[in-house]
Amino acid sequence: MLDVARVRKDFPILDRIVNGRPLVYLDSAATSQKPQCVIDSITDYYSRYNSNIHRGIHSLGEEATAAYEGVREKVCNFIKATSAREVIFTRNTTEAVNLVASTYGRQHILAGDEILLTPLEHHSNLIPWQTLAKERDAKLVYCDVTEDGKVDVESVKRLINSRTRIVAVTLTSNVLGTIVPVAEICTIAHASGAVVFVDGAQAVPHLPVSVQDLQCDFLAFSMHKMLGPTGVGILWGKAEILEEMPPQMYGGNMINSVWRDRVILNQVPWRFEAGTPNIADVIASGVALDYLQALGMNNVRAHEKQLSQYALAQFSKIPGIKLYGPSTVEDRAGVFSFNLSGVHPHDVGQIVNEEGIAIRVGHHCCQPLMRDLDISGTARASFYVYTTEEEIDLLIGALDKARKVLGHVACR
Amino acid sequence: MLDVARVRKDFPILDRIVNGRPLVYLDSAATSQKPQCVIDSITDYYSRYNSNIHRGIHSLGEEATAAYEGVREKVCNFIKATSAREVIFTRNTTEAVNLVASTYGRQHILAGDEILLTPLEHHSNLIPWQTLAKERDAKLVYCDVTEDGKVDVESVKRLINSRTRIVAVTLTSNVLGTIVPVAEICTIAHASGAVVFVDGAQAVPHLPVSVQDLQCDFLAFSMHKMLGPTGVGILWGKAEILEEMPPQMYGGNMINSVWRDRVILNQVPWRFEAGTPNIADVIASGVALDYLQALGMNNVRAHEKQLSQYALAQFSKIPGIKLYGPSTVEDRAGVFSFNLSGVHPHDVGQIVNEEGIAIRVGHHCCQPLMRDLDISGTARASFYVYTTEEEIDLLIGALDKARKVLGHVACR
Amino acid sequence: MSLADELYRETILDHYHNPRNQGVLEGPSILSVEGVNPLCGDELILYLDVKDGKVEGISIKSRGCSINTASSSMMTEAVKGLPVERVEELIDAFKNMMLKGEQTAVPEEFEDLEALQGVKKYPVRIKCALLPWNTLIEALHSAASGETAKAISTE
Amino acid sequence: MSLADELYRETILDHYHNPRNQGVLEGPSILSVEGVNPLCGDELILYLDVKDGKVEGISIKSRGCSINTASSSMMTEAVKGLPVERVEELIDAFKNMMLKGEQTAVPEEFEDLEALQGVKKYPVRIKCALLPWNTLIEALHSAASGETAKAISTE
Ligand SMILES: Cc1ncc(COP(=O)(O)O)c(C=O)c1O
Ligand SMILES: Cc1ncc(COP(=O)(O)O)c(C=O)c1O
Repeated sequence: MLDVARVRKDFPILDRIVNGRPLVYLDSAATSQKPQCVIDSITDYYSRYNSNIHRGIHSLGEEATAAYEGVREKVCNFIKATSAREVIFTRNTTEAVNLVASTYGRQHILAGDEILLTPLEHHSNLIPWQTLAKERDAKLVYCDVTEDGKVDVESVKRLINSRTRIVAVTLTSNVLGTIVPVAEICTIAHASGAVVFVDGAQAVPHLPVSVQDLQCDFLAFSMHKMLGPTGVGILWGKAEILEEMPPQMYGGNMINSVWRDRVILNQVPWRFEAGTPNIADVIASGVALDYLQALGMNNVRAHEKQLSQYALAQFSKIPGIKLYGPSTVEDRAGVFSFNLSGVHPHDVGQIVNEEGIAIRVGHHCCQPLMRDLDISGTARASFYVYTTEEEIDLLIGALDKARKVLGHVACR
Repeated sequence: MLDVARVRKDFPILDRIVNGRPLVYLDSAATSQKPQCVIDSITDYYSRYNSNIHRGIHSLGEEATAAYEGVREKVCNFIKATSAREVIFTRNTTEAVNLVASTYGRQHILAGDEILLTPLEHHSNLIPWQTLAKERDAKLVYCDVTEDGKVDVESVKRLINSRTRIVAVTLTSNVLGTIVPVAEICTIAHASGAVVFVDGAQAVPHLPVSVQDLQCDFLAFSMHKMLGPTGVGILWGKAEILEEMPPQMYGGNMINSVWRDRVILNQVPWRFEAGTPNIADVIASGVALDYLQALGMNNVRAHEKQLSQYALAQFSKIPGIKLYGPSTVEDRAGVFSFNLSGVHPHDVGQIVNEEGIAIRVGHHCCQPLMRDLDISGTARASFYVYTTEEEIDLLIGALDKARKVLGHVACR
Repeated sequence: MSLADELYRETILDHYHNPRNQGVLEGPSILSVEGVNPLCGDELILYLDVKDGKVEGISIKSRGCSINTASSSMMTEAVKGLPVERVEELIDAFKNMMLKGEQTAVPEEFEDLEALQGVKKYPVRIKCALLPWNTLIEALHSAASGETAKAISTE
Repeated sequence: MSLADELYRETILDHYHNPRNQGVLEGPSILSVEGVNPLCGDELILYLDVKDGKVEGISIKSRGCSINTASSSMMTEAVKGLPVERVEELIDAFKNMMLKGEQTAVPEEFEDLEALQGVKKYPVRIKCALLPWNTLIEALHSAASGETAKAISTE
């Protein structure tokens, strides 16, 4: 298990005072906090070997290039991929989805084809496919979810057919916490010849994820949600698919030879990284991966499972609370969406912030899911390696206050 | 004028020892070094108020959002734009060009239309247009350059016609140092109804640049070349043009409302910033802009002019050197490309690196220009606010060594 | 000062729990405009009936937060029956109060609106308070130009 | 050790200043393959004449750096006249020497190649040394499959 007290010492922001109280950060699903070693690696890079990469023959350039390319190896190991050449650096998960939709998608989706999504998808893993479907006159198909927010695999089986080209599915819902049985879905999809794009933004930071086990075709995630800096996303794709994909952007670094009127492109993965990349943050991302690997992803998962168990028990005691998503910790991650009767999530967020507690409120970039649930939004508390049961207690206390200030109890 | 000794104290990397010698960094055109205040602002962000932006109601989210959006104002002031809503954050210059080529370009370029470029363009301001032209069966037209590397404005006048839709032009060449008379070109282009996209990657860091004076339609540049972190580029565009442009990417933050099958987009500029942006580095970019503004861009330019004058004099003394680009400092920036007879640029770079001197060698992402000049590459020394005449002297000395090791002099 | 003193004043809670002019207006001359706050997803539909240069009827359908709901409720109460010109003045006065930090003198008869002054200290909530007002501006434009339904955002 | 001792050894400088087998080969059975190092822009064209399983002729046209030129020159000298199988062994041995850090025993008759060992200490230059060899691999493939001109990169 994690030694959370020791972990917390690595995160300087946890000393922050907000509205007179120590920060209680329960918004890790939006972005995680960063350990000192990640912050230090950025300082170190800019203070010691900052240089543009790939093109340099001088020592700084060589050091920066080696460090940058070394992170590809680390990502490769982290997700159990077979080759670092399958790892592409993007800005975030969103860019990774758009990259695939605008290249692979445009290559393979024709009129009448189908793209299968779950109703749980984040806007980032929805609008690019919606836009592609519109452009190509293809069809977006949504599978079903059960009452408690699990993906109905039977509906996936029923809906996938020979016209299904792409299945875009999240591995963990950022609203309901649901862990989706992606390996199973991959088997079904592959049997029909569809490829599977997995949005791992909420999964890779919190669970051991192996692309070999999943057998997916693409995996995307964001380093800023897993202790890394903002500005780095990862797109992993099977080499044989990437090899056939055109680039999404053109410019420096992604070419072999250029003439006034034509160009010969560079190989994978560099073909997909035009221009000067976010060098410092890619290198710092490697440090974040090392940190997580040292904690052990199994331990990270065990810690969050334990917190989830505790949270489920505590939340259920609050009068008038509506908790969304699976009620068994095996099926869910440490992301809890809820509503208090008679209190709008905005007001919940504002009132708990007064106590130094940071939660997120609103639609969480999942408006279609909100419409399905017939709500305008939720309040959401999300956990990570530095989260404690005491922090959950503090939230519960603050929710009580919110009910008192605004709820029907206080209603004259 | 700049107090260079004082400026140098702000750059921790200048204490670096390379191959036993103090680092002489003459590769600022590739990427600049960073002052302590920029590095510190990243540490400060992650240690005090790291949070996802826009969607948060908690204090960290509010602080991060205000800081991030505040940088739009700073960029707006820096380039004398009229509204911060015209400022879009990208990853780099390359992404900014691709954004415009794939949105505005696809909207406006039809078969038979023409795009005018200069032969000086960096691959990033060339391949996106080349690709667009291919896709649309449009024509790429190149204006002429003079013997000493200046853009022949008469040829621009001659070549622009009613079919010219876009003129894509660099403000400063990253190979020859040429400062291109963009204001004049804008007048010519606008008279024919063409819009002008300006690649400011090598200009905005080194000269006072005002979009009002230039009267251009788009301006792109990279913060990593102007004391800022890697991972942030700026695209500025006239509001009335941006308003009509579709987004290049879809996802979180860039929408108003989403349904399963349709979407209403957000306003400019957010429409163009899908997903979690590079928050920390955008904020640090604001600090870089403040630092440059405190130095005064007129002083930055004056310093580089003086260095260029010195460099022109010193370089000309080297036997067998071929120096490219304008020979008058008014027409050029502090970027010097050269070749030593009988010594390949690679070998030049390697040998001066042995003395701790960092220069760049190769085609500098300008292969068509290399082909025009009938060379495979050049060695390039480039200056910035921390560069001194002593460093130029050290380079000159090292070049002498390169000639001795490899040049025809040493040839048996 | 506590949050309850500054933000959640009694007047606001009253309008939140008992919003005035809620629901759908129907009729041939009635115009509906959708307002959206893209950041939090708050949406509302404003129904407006302008006749002879006067706001004859107005109502709002929404599931907003306390500030949004209270602001909607107060706004509909304030503008109902007013000539369009007066409404526009009131909108200006309210927006100035919220955005400029001015202690604008709100006309006496609309003193409820002053309770929203506290929102100024919570910048993220200002948008909640403004959404109905911005939607009303849009609705008045549409009314003037004879347009129909439309969606706007407050960003 | 100085750069001149490690990298710019006499053998290398000799091949750089007087490269063997430079220029264009022409003829009906001759195959040309372009090799590119995308990072520095070094390009070369390799001309290959394979007859009866033997490298009958080989030449390279390039404007490379000292390492690239010397490596090209040594390679052409080494493989000319060899059976394709032997060439392939030699390519393997050379690539192992450059990439694996092994002190591979290069066959005695090709001892010039050993001078390139120093390049290993300068990782960015390894690509310069490998470009002709990777291009040769490509050319042999093309020869085997009866293809014509092609461009490859060493990235
Ligand atoms: C003139 C010019 N344009 C564009 C670029 C591309 O900038 P970036 O790599 O930051 O996208 C560069 C720098 O490499 C440049 O010098
Ligand atoms: C499930 C899911 N997918 C995609 C994203 C988008 O990530 P980013 O904003 O880093 O692109 C997020 C995070 O907001 C998410 O939770």
